[in-house]
Amino acid sequence: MHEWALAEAITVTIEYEARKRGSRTIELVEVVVGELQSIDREVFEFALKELIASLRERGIDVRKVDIEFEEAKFKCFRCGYQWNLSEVGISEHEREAIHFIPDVAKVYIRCPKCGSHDFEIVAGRGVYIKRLEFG
Amino acid sequence: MHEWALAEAITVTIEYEARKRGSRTIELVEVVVGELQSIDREVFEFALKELIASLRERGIDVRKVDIEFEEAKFKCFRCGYQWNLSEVGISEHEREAIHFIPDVAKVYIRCPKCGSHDFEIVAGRGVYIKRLEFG
Amino acid sequence: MFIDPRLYAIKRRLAVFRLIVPIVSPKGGVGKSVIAAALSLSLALKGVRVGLLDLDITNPCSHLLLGIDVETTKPIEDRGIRPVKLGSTELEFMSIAFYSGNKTLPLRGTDIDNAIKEVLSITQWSASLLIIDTPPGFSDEVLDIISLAPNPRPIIVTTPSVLSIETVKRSLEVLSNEGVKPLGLIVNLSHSVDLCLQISQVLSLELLACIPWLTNLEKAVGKPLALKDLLEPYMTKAIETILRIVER
Amino acid sequence: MFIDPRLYAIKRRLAVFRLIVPIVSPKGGVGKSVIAAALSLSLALKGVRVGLLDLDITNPCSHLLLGIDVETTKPIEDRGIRPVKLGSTELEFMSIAFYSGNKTLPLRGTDIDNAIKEVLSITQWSASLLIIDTPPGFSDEVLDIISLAPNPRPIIVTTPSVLSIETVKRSLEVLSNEGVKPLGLIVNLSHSVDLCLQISQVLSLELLACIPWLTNLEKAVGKPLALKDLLEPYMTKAIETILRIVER
Ligand SMILES: Nc1ncnc2c1ncn2[C@@H]1O[C@H](COP(=O)(O)OP(=O)(O)O)[C@@H](O)[C@H]1O
Ligand SMILES: Nc1ncnc2c1ncn2[C@@H]1O[C@H](COP(=O)(O)OP(=O)(O)O)[C@@H](O)[C@H]1O
Ligand SMILES: [Mg+2]
Ligand SMILES: [Mg+2]
Ligand SMILES: [Mg+2]
Ligand SMILES: [Mg+2]
Ligand code: NI
Ligand code: NI
Ligand SMILES: [Zn+2]
Ligand SMILES: [Zn+2]
Repeated sequence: MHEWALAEAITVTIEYEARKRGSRTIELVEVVVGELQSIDREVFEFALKELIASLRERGIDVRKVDIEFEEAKFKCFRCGYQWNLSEVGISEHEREAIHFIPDVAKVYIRCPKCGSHDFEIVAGRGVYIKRLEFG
Repeated sequence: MHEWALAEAITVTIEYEARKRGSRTIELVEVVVGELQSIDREVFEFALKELIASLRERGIDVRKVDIEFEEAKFKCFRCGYQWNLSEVGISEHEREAIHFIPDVAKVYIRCPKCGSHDFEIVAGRGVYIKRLEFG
Repeated sequence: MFIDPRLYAIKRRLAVFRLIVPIVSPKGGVGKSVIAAALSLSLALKGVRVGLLDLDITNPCSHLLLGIDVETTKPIEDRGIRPVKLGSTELEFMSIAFYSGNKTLPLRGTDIDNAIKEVLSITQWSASLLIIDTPPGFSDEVLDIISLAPNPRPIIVTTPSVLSIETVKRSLEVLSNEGVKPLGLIVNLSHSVDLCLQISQVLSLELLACIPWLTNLEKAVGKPLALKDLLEPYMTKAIETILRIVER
Repeated sequence: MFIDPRLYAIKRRLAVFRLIVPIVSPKGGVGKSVIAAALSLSLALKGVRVGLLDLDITNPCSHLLLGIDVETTKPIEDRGIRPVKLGSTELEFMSIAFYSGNKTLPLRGTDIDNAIKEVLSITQWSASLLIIDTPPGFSDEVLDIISLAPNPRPIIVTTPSVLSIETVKRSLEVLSNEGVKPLGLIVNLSHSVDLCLQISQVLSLELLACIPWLTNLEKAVGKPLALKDLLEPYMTKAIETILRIVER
């Protein structure tokens, strides 16, 4: 259930940026959620909705939230090979560890071609805000 | 005079890539040279010309070389401020050290706004090939 | 546009602390991890609500010193993660080792930076003092903590070896440029208090502890109370200094 | 398109070596730098053309051990840079400290990666053996060297301390996954050869040296010949092993 912590990070950011600009209305927030976070979409959306409601009570109105999911992509620093999560397969226990700190993927995942741990997480790592439109 | 080493890196790269593709003609090479390398343009061009001539003797023909100079730009990780080299000013001795290993700039240069050594070299760091067109 | 919400969350999560003390030194093997663990325990047993965070990301060791089995003990997930409580004490402990299964983490600097930001943004501390074990060198771990923490007050650790003193000296200049004011100095593996005082004068840092070579330390690895008992007698000044700030 | 010409230059520059030996350990303070310096000197004085490269980028120390004043001694610029020759020996030495003016380098991992690639691509070695001093941990420095060097054969260094042995053990798994085959093990700060042998068995590595705590070592810092004389008697196996490969 650390979906709540991730959602909270989003609303803390919105509140901070809104107050900085002296703005009370946010027309649109686009949030990107990486596959490695293995988020329960329903829980995350519920948490975000609740936290945004409490933002409204504090005078900040968020009109629309878009959530985009981003597939994980990896690229090997040693041999250049690119792959995605389905190609390697990880255990439930590994997925659990990675969902807290996506970077520990480098412990459990190795390049399917050369076996190296030394690769780049090209996409699908974390949660970030892609767009923030003030009213 | 480490212009020669930098030029050699370029021609070694061209030769390797040409042989990999089984190509004997390179129509265009676009090289970018960062300001931090404090390159003597004439020496670098001369070295590149000489080394490309010796490439030709080994059967690889480079038709055109474009060299683009890129101004150094810095961005502070701590306060977000952006600046360029002229804004901070470095001694001749510091410029000499930086021209060998641009990353030591972080020892001599500090953010003009907050004083931090923790900044990003956004542009103008090193030498790289921007374009390689085979015939 | 790319806004990193972790940076905003971290600000909020770290605001709960009255004092944040990274244990740092440019050289490895000077005793940072041992001191971080023992000092945290001493303070926790004196009633301070202490958090201990292992930021030696590629080679975390604090759990080995504390005797915590990272395979069987796990932080609880509750609107974030709640650090592990150590035995009967109130010491809160957090380490990436809980998620790497006690393996070496072959991470580049950008991954280290990401891992640190992730840990800091989801960990829900209830402590008022945060002690941070850091790796040697002066890279992402140290740069991150001095830029993310509000007013960090590092304790610098050195041994009496020339190599250690020389490299500490040059690193103090960078810390000062970053606006960081060390809390003081701990000299470890020193047989003489005079020598410790001399070193603290050379470095212009207040001497917070002077710890000799302790024969039984090796046997105390994995036994937190034994570790604390061994080091505590030498750390009264360090403990008092921190208590004064935290209880103010 | 972004092609990094340094990667191609490095391949060519490192191809001159018959053997590349990074001195590694996940823990700091186990003696990597001391061993790298002494071993390089021993081999150089036996007539091997040795290069020593300090890759402890944020906290370089090898020049301090060798007594090289990086302010007054500088590599010569000649179609690249020629490493500094140590006194009367043929030992070639290269360090980022020549360009940082003996300061702490507050570099993030990406900068470390860049600095290493820059150094390797412009340094013109004439040696046939390259010994590399590395920092503790398992980050850009170690990852770069095992991926850029052709068939690197690291010497693993540990002390008899549990923390060191445990963390070496877990790092060997990663090295093996990266296709790296260590040359062997050096146990430092050990009072007993039996203990060294036991540790080498636990780690399944050939024991190349067993070095005791040396009272006079501190006085030998900055005096390369004294340093070499102190360690050499304990390193005959390491020296022979390397000689056999280099002279083959
Ligand atoms: N005062 C001491 N007496 C004896 N051994 C010590 C002492 N301090 C540290 N050690 C030992 O030295 C080694 C390095 O200590 P550690 O805390 O891991 O250093 P660091 O975290 O700075 O790398 C460990 O094996 C530890 O058990
Ligand atoms: N065999 C030894 N006897 C006594 N002191 C030693 C010995 N080996 C290393 N040292 C000391 O231990 C400290 C750490 O050694 P160093 O080579 O810098 O370790 P590392 O490079 O692994 O961090 C230095 O102060 C050094 O002088
Ligand atoms: Mg440590
Ligand atoms: Mg590091
Ligand atoms: Mg070292
Ligand atoms: Mg590092
Ligand atoms: Ni979760
Ligand atoms: Ni030059
Ligand atoms: Zn690969
Ligand atoms: Zn700044």
